[in-house]
Amino acid sequence: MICTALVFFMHLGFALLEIGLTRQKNTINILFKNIFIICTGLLLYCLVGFNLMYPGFADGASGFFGFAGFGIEAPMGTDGTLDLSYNEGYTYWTDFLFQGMFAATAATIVSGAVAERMKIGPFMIFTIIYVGVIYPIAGSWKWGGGFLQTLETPFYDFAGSTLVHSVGGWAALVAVILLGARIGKFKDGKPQAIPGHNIPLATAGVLILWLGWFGFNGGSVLSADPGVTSLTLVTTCLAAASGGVVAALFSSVCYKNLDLTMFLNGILGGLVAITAGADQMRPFDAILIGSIAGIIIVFGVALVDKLKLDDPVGAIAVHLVCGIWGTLAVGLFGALAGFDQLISQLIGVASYAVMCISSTFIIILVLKKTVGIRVSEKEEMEGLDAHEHGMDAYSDFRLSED
Amino acid sequence: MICTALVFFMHLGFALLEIGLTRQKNTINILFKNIFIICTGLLLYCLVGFNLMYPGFADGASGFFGFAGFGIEAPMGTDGTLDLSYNEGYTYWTDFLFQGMFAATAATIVSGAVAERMKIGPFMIFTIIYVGVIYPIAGSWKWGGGFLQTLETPFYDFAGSTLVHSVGGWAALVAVILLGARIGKFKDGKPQAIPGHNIPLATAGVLILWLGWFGFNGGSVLSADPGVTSLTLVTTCLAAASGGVVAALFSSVCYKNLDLTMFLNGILGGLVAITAGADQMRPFDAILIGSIAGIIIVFGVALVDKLKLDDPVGAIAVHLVCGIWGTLAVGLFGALAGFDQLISQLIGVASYAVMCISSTFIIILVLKKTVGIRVSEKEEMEGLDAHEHGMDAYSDFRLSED
Amino acid sequence: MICTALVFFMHLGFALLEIGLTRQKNTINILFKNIFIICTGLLLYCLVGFNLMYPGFADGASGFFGFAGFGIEAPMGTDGTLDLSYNEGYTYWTDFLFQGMFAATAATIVSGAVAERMKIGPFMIFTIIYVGVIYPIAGSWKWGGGFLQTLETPFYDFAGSTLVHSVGGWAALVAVILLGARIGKFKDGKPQAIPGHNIPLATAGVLILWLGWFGFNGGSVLSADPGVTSLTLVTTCLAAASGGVVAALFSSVCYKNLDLTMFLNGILGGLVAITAGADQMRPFDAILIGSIAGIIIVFGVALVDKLKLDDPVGAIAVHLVCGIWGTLAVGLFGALAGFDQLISQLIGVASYAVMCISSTFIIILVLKKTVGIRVSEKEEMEGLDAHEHGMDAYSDFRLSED
Amino acid sequence: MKKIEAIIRKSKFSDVKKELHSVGVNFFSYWDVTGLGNEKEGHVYRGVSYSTSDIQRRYLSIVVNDDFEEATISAIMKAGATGAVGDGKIFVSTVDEVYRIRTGEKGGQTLK
Amino acid sequence: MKKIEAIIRKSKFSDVKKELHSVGVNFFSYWDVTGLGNEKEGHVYRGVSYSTSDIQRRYLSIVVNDDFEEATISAIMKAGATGAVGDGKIFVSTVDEVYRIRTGEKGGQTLK
Amino acid sequence: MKKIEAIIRKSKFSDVKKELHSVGVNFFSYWDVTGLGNEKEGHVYRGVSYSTSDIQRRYLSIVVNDDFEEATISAIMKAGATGAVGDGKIFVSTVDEVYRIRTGEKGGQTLK
Ligand SMILES: Nc1ncnc2c1ncn2[C@@H]1O[C@H](COP(=O)(O)OP(=O)(O)O)[C@@H](O)[C@H]1O
Ligand SMILES: Nc1ncnc2c1ncn2[C@@H]1O[C@H](COP(=O)(O)OP(=O)(O)O)[C@@H](O)[C@H]1O
Ligand SMILES: Nc1ncnc2c1ncn2[C@@H]1O[C@H](COP(=O)(O)OP(=O)(O)O)[C@@H](O)[C@H]1O
Repeated sequence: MICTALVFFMHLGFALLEIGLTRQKNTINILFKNIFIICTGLLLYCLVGFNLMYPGFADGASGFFGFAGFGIEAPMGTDGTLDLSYNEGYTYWTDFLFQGMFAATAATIVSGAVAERMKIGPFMIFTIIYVGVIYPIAGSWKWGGGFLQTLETPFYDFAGSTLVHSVGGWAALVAVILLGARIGKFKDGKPQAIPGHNIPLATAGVLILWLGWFGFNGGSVLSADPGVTSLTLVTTCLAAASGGVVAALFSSVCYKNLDLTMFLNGILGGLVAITAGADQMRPFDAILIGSIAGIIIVFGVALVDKLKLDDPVGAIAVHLVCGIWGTLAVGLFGALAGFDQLISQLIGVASYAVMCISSTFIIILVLKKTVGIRVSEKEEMEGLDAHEHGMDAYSDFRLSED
Repeated sequence: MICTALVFFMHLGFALLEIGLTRQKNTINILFKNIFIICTGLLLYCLVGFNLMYPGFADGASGFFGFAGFGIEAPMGTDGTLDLSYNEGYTYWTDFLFQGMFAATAATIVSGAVAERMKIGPFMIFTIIYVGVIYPIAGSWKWGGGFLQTLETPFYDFAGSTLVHSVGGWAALVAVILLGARIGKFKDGKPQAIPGHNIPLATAGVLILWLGWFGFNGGSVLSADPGVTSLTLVTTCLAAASGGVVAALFSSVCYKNLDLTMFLNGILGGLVAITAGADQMRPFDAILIGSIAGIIIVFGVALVDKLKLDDPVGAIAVHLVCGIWGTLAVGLFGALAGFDQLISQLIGVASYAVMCISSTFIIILVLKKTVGIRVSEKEEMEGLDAHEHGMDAYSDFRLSED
Repeated sequence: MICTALVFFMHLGFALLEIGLTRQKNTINILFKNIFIICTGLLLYCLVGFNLMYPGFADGASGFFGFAGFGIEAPMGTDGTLDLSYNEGYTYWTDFLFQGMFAATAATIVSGAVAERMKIGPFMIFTIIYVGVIYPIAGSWKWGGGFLQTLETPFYDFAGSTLVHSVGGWAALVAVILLGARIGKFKDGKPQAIPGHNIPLATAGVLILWLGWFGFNGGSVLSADPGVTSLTLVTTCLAAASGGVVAALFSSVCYKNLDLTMFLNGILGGLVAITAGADQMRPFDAILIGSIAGIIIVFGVALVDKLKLDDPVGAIAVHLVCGIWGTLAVGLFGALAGFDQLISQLIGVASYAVMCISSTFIIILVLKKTVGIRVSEKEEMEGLDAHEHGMDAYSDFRLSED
Repeated sequence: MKKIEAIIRKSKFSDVKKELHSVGVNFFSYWDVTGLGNEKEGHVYRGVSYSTSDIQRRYLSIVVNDDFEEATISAIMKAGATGAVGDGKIFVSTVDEVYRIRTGEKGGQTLK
Repeated sequence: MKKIEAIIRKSKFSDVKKELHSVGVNFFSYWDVTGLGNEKEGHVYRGVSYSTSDIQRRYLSIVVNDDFEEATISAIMKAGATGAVGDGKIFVSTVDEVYRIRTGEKGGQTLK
Repeated sequence: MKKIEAIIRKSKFSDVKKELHSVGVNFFSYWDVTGLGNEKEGHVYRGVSYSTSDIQRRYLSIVVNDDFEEATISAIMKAGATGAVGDGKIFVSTVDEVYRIRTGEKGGQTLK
């Protein structure tokens, strides 16, 4: 219950981080998108997603496509019942809310990556489809008892390194490719810096996210056993701390400055990476996983730039790359480590890659061809706030951005 | 206990929302008022309020005025006892703190509505009287076992749509009428826009409030039964989400722009509306109640403008109108729906209206006639921060407000 | 568990408070330091501190120096074991995390006091030594069962008025003395005002800290008995509220303006003061302790100025002076009051004073003589952000600071 | 053509703007500056009281044809004055040429 | 020496800067101002729609030697124009003397 | 009367202010601008290192009587110089008339 509240709070963290790392002129737009995601995410998940994700698979289906028929009729059950004791300790309703918050998280990740240049209408449509249909189907493969769960060595993803973060990360990657870079991000083929406008809010966002992760990982111990839960929190915190410190040190070695945004991304990278196996690791493993995530972040951000992809908040490096790393790490460290497990993890990662890339590609391409996904150059230069919202985020302040 | 913490946190939400939607030059003033409210609210509630609100009514009183004698002597009991097991699970002390936070909330609502033009001294006096005396008396009618509780079909207000939000909302309405509009709000009889200066903080405020509502509604399940609690949270979240989405869509249809502040107000409207019956509704009812609240907000804000009332943060539309709607909704939807219940709800709403309007009117009128309630024109133009506090909120920033 | 999350959240509160009360040009630097402290604090505490602090003292040591041997070998145990049921209800791991957060708090206090002029490298070294070695040793004297615990009338410090806040406060005092004032703070021997750049964030920080204190004090009821816990929260809140109100009133009498920053410091002072005896006080005692703390703050801030010490955020007045006051108050008010207790409290305060002052003095002096602890004048004038980080905190805003 | 630069109180800005409109001056640019002058403002921060003559003011830059000069100046003086120290100054200087970026025209007609 | 003050659209700034560099004008200062002119911007805030002619613009102050005057002006006009109302103005006035603080030199060579 | 506009380093502002006071110049206005010039600042943001010549500077606008011109300029040059590239410039131009809004007086005596 509390964990649900914390996971809800993560959305504030995401919102602050995203606006902090982008420019002032698109602030309202980003906030609007984030709020929209939370609200529609919850509503959609209530109406369709929850039943799509936990279909039961009791009817001897393949655990892969068999869920198709459930989506539409089951919601009636959700709404029709007031059964308050679904299972012991952890109620049906809590679970619903908790999962609904997760669903919204996947869309938020995309929101950060496409910030400052995507039209809000198409983004809203994308969100609706992705949160309402794709995420629950993908989720059901594992958490709904689908085929990944029924592998011989079941794929293991404790709280969603792959199911939540990679699912968001793949979509972010595809969206960024289809959308193109912001004007001015690459000049003569070289990446330029477009500094974020409010680093204190970004920092607050990251600390709020870290707090939220207490709920994200802590709450995913469905049994709510205090022993496991507290171990989980320890591994979570240690991975975050080591991810941050390593990323900061590593980037200060590479670039000769103490870059706070790398520190922040490193923390998030550590958090994402530990998510897959938070309950399976010993503290020392957690530090190792976090540290490697910290290094990955520094390389990842540079790599994304080198590939001429424009990801203002570092979503791809943090959620996708560290998400994959975390998932694989379950096969390398901790209680489950082993070759079979590693293969299962690889199968899981690959399945989600195929699913998410293809579905996002189709949705965004259709949107691109029909309504268009990118704002006009004029709108982009003058800011989305002025054009799509007719409002300023900081109307009493004098501004100086380029 | 945790819920108390969350309700406490709501005050940060209110503070951020209020400063976000007002102008930079009054920021310190608003923050000061809000902090003052929390602190004195707690102290007052400790000294007088708690005993005034839960007087027992055991002595065969009418449940209406019979509490008068209690106020002064009972506090000694509060302070004198260290009885730690008042009742099981939910201790006396937790309850006190929880209720104290509620009391402060009512005053905070007023604070937002009178922002940017009310003198801080008189406002502090008003707060003291309202939180210390009026709110507890009003509260005792229902939660203290007063006459509304002993109606044949008892008036139902789960967590305070009426007891907290309308009580604040009525006071806000009266104060706004007696105070008049800010200079420049109405030009030639037409409402002008006075944009808020920091929308990111306002957004953070709303998300924090939403988080706080987990505690507000969740904590009001005094039994702390996990089943009911989690259902309550689900209805709360769904109402908020639908309120927000509907308000945003509806206002974008009316005004052709995606107004983030309407989205935010819609979320709050949905939250206020569901508060009265959060534990009695099914998810679908919650969505309906929230959606209607979303529409009410858009109309309500326009109506307040049309009536030439100046409510910078939308407190009247959100807390008063949606509070009333939510209270009545208990008689229309959910487990208690029925004609008798609707009548009881109407009686409740009306009783509070009479009580709050008249008491606020008297207090504010007396203040107006004696010390004056409005700052001078010069102070208002130059900002309350400079005059009442001699400080700037953002001293390193260059400003551009009118 | 939840309390750990809240205590973690306090670090956001500290970070926001510190940046809010300092100048814009050092924002990134302060955020970097704070994030660094949390991360390394956790890691260090994991690697050495925890075992240094809870050494067992079983081997008939003096409870004073006997811990020396433990530091290095015990960590292996920490990492090597996955024993999940260390003791009932309250697990080993939760405890570790909770204490790790506390450790970081002590360093954060110093960070605020030395803000805007200390080199980040030496500060990082200081943090590592202080959090990794000094704090745990000091902590073990009382919480690790050391000599202060085995006094006839054991020294009492419920949640760390002395163990956390004074330990940080003494270090802050010494660091401030060795470091000297910021350029421009004292002109012709008279203190000048250097206003903070973002008061809304500072206010948010204080409310977040208050929220965190729910966890700090609430979580220190290791038994987690709901009765004691809720009383603790009541005393905590009342002390904070009265501290704030009294500081605000008192400073408005002294200086004829309503100074929000004094209100904020007063709240913190009240919180620090009640921390030592939160579970031993009746509500009325708490109000008294808080009120006196409020007065102390106003004098304390003025005194620090008069001594030509430059403490931008008021850390010395808040954490050191109120920490001492709170510790002594345990001997004056509440269930433990008594002459013997007061003596024990005095012994405790004095022991920590000696320990912290001497150790900090040595560390900082060595740093000063070797690498230097202060940034160059040019760097200080132009801001640490530009020089140590090469980044602006608010790159889209036009600034006007001196 | 003349450039009229006025430094006024921020709180008088909307009055000045209204007055300027009423004499037909609809085009100008403004920004906020910090001014040092005779006026002092008292502040207290954390118990340190200080007074500063660095006060935020609004800077108006108005380029007008010569025949508008007088009207503009008197409008500002009328609406911007409070009588207390710190009302600000007006500086008049000569502008050699004016261009309208949109059309490339130059000279006095661009100011209408 | 001439002082060229240009008030342009913020969204055109980087184009103008590039164009100025290409004609050899590498030194100038700029800041943001609010401009009142013919252009109006529509806004809606909480259901109140309003239109304002107070629009944020960028103010460029460029001091050049006389022989650069023409090139500078035409560069700004070329890169700053969109053809829509609100493109801004250029004001040219005379500067009597220029000093370089670093060296104490004065005159035209300080502008190179 | 002369208008002296100086573009200086922000970090030198308080020195310059003190120096100006000491030569009797107590009235002026200032604001922050971004300057392009010879100086470059290196930055790194998220692994992208870039150098920009857009540096924040302080813009002082001082209107003085002719007999103060020299003293003002040399005060700024004395206190504002560091010797490194980027110390800034001083521009001097002629002001036709000055008015004090409070009293309506005009001419040189308003500058005292
Ligand atoms: N010589 C000057 N050069 C530039 N700005 C000036 C000058 N004199 C005054 N100002 C501006 O005018 C403002 C008001 O001037 P002040 O001397 O305080 O009041 P008054 O003009 O009523 O005597 C100052 O804050 C400053 O911004
Ligand atoms: N006379 C003037 N003095 C100062 N600034 C002016 C003047 N005329 C126009 N401006 C500035 O130029 C901007 C554009 O002018 P506007 O009249 O809207 O467009 P256009 O020049 O295309 O007709 C205005 O917002 C204002 O900042
Ligand atoms: N011609 C000019 N017009 C306007 N501002 C200028 C001009 N030349 C220089 N500046 C301002 O002066 C600042 C310092 O100039 P720069 O060339 O970097 O140093 P220096 O004067 O020491 O050679 C620049 O950042 C810019 O703000």
